[in-house]
Amino acid sequence: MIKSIIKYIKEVLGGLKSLLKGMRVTGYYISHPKEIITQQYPENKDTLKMFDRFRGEVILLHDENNEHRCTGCTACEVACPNGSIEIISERVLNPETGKKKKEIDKFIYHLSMCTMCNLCIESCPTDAIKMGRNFEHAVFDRSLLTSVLNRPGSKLAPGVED
Amino acid sequence: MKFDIYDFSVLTKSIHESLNSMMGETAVMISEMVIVGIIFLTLFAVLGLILVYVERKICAFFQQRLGPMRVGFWGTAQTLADLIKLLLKEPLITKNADKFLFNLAPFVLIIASFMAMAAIPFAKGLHAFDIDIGVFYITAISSIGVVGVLLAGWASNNKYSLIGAMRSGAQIISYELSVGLSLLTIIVLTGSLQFSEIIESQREGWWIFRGHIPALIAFIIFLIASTAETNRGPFDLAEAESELTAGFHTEYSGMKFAFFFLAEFINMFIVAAIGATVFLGGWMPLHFGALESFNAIMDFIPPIFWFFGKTAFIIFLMMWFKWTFPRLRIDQLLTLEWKYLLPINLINILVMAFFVLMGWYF
Amino acid sequence: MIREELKNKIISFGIEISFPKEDETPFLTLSVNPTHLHQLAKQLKEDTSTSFDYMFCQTGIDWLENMEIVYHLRSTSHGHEVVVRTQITDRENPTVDSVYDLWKTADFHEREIFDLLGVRFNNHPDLRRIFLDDDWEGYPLRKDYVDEINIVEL
Amino acid sequence: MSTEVVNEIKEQEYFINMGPQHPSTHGVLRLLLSLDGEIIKNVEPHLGYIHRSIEKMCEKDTYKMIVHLTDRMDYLSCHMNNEAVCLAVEKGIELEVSDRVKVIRTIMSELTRLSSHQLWWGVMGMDLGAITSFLYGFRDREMIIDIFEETCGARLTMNYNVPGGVMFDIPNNFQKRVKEFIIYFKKKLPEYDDLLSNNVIFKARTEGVGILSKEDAISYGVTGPSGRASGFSCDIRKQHPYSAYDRVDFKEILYSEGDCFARYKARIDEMWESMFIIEQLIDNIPEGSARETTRAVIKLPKGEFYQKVETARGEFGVYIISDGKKSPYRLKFRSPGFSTLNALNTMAKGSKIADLVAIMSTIDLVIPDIDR
Repeated sequence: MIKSIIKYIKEVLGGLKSLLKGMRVTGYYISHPKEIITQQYPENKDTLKMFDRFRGEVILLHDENNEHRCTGCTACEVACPNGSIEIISERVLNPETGKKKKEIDKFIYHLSMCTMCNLCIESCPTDAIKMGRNFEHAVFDRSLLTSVLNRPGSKLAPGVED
Repeated sequence: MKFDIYDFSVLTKSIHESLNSMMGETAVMISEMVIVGIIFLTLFAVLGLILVYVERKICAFFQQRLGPMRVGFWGTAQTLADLIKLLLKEPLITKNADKFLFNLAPFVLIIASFMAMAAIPFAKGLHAFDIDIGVFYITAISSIGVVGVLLAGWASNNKYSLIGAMRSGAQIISYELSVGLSLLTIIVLTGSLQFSEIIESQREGWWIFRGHIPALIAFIIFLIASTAETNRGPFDLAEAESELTAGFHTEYSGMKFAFFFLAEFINMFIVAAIGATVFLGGWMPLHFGALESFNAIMDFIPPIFWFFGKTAFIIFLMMWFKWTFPRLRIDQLLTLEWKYLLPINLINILVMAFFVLMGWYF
Repeated sequence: MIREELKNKIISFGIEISFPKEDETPFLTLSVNPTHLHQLAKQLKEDTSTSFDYMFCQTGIDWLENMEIVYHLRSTSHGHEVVVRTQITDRENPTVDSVYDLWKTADFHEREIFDLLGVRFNNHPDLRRIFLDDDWEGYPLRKDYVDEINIVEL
Repeated sequence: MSTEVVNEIKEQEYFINMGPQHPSTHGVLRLLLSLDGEIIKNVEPHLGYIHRSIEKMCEKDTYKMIVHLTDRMDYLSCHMNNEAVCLAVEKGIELEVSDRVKVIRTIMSELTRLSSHQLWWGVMGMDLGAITSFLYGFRDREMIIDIFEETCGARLTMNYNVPGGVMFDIPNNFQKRVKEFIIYFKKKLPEYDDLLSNNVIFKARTEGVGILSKEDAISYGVTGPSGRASGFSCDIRKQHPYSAYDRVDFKEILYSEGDCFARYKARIDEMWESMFIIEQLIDNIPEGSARETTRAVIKLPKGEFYQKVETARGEFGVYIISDGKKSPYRLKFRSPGFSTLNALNTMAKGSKIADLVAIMSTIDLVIPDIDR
């Protein structure tokens, strides 16, 4: 009888103690406002730095002369698991050599289908594309997610195909 | 006594007299009722707005977040914005719901908490309804609220709502006992059920300090039981978000949902106010026997601040519970009441009665 | 138990089995006629020296000329593993005995194979489609399944 | 009311659809509960709300493409899923990866396991009503996710493994950051115990609830921490050591109770073990190439390749049946959640709705893993 009463009291006190322990943890955090981890997103945009390897979108690199390195070999198109890259190429007459040469007309990229798996960048033999760090892709119209990556009037950089 | 400088009865008496000089007895009564009603409605709305904001902020700080920050300075207008959103929302009623009861339920709940509010003494003389069985009145009125919950659960024609409502019924009926008995422990000391007298009896010191360990135990039991009675976590089985999606108010939207929400917070305020009144001396300032100058400084703080301060403290404790503990299961909830709180409470009353008989309190 | 011993032990059950692709696979692989499958499975599970009490994978394969069910078994007490294969020649309406009574995990796995490959399991307690709608036509994992709308040929 | 009517009412089953939209089914799982009051008589899971037929898609994809699909199955242990496919493919083309890759893979796997368990811990608390634990779990997980982001550029669907190695070599401050995390998390993990494990309410909610016997665990194929809590020794890292698990020292966590609390403790203990494994490896990552060159389109020889790994949820198996082409003839994923869900009815029968929530969160289901 006495034993069971002692056990009962121990149970109650032990339970209360465990509850107080839990309250100590939360109590610590409310009394230490410095521990707050929330970041106010649009306000901290200036200090927000994405990591170099962050995979946000596929971009086609252009240099200052508006030249890119894409030869239109469609290796990325083949490597893409979701069909998010479409390359439309055309044969252009090269005035110097007089031969017809393949050149990209449109490098179409469907962001809505892309899973950022990095396989296209891996497959590119000329390092023409890379992953961009932009992550704010929200738009109001789905068609805006499809974009042509090569800038108008851009050309293949010389020396890439050699 | 010095702290009578903030006696509100002077003000209320003068208003009463000036009204009397203007009109007849019935007209005075009606106009006074209207004034009190308007004051309480305003208090109701303001308290609701503040408490919701405070709850969200405190919850956020417990969780290392910032909480609402966008609307107004530090998100102060957030609840107002929410209110506007709720007002503009379409009130939906489920098919085959009992429309009359469905619409009635939130009002039952809110009227119950409104009536309970009347008996709370905010400061000396600032007391709408100083009934001589105040404690009894409050425990009786606050159990009407469960009718609203049951109605809501039944009328919604939703199985989750029904389970939630039934849980709530079982819960509130059980925990009424503990709330009543823990208050009774202090009534043994005061010898009166009237709130003004309970407060007067604490002029020398609050019961939680003067009543030895039994008073402390009673206070802890009161905290637990009142948290359960207001359906707040860790006893929020009636709405149990992760089990019953939202429990009895799953099907409510718009302003009717807001009523449930408001009633929850007002109920929390009411039980905290009762706890503050009975255990922590209501609007009585903090006094230490020998420290005259300290007591004098304390007296200059208006009693209304003391009252709201103590209430806020208890509300904070209840929020602390909610944001720390996991939820109980329904059978454990009833086990806690019938196997732990009730026996401890009964023994506690006996001990307290013994103390009073021997005169072993300060 | 080493592989050879296990092999001899299983042969001693006296059930007609063969050992295809002997050296290619990491697991000991045995092939059995679907009619004897349940008998063999029962022996494999209940014999104390084999006691394959844990089936960790059950796969259905459409080989176009037949359907194959592959059982990956493991003994938790001995730590050895075995692969049991069974070929069902009737590809259009394949049926095989359920092993639910031996390994309860077969409940979902068999429902999945029924759902996606259309293999019927006798004595399965609740053989319904598990992923697809009840009124879905065809069995998507069969090689001749065509769905011009949803399957995009790259 | 006449007794007949009363009896008829008593015999009627009370059905509740828990899900597909329900806060505690963690995704789009639908459970059809038949109840007697609050007591569960039967649970019937209805699957397929997010079935994407990944196995069918794999039959069209090259092996390199398949890796990124496994991210989308059990997204909380994506690295281990990737690893399973890569190991199976490497087995097929008989490619031995360098020690450096093995160690990196092991560290990343354990970090993934930690992050998965942290998320599970948070969600577990939330399911039982302690919402604060959710935020604490995510807070700690964020540190690991940041390490992932710096290492492989993605936070959740990492796709870090490729057949032949890892996609990038580890960044320079990888070791430093992981060590910082270990020091940080060793301080935080006892907090988890204070907040939930030792809490009297939590214990009452989980102890003796949802018991799964060892026999049932084996028969149903309940693996991972859930299976080990029932005493079923099923750690693939011990049985078939892959990557660098054969050179590290760690304990296989085994409990015999098989209830929710044992499953909970198994995961908490596993977090300690994971940290212990990382500590052993982080300081001696061997030099070597982080990636062996493979052909642009990998072709597996004709044959069958089975590889199992231990993910955060249990045994994950990849069964590749190749006919010598660039994509598999048939590919089967043995996902741990699928078998675990099968045992739900056995665990939940006779308990209350609130218990079902506790069971659901302790078996730690990820629905895309089940539906595939």
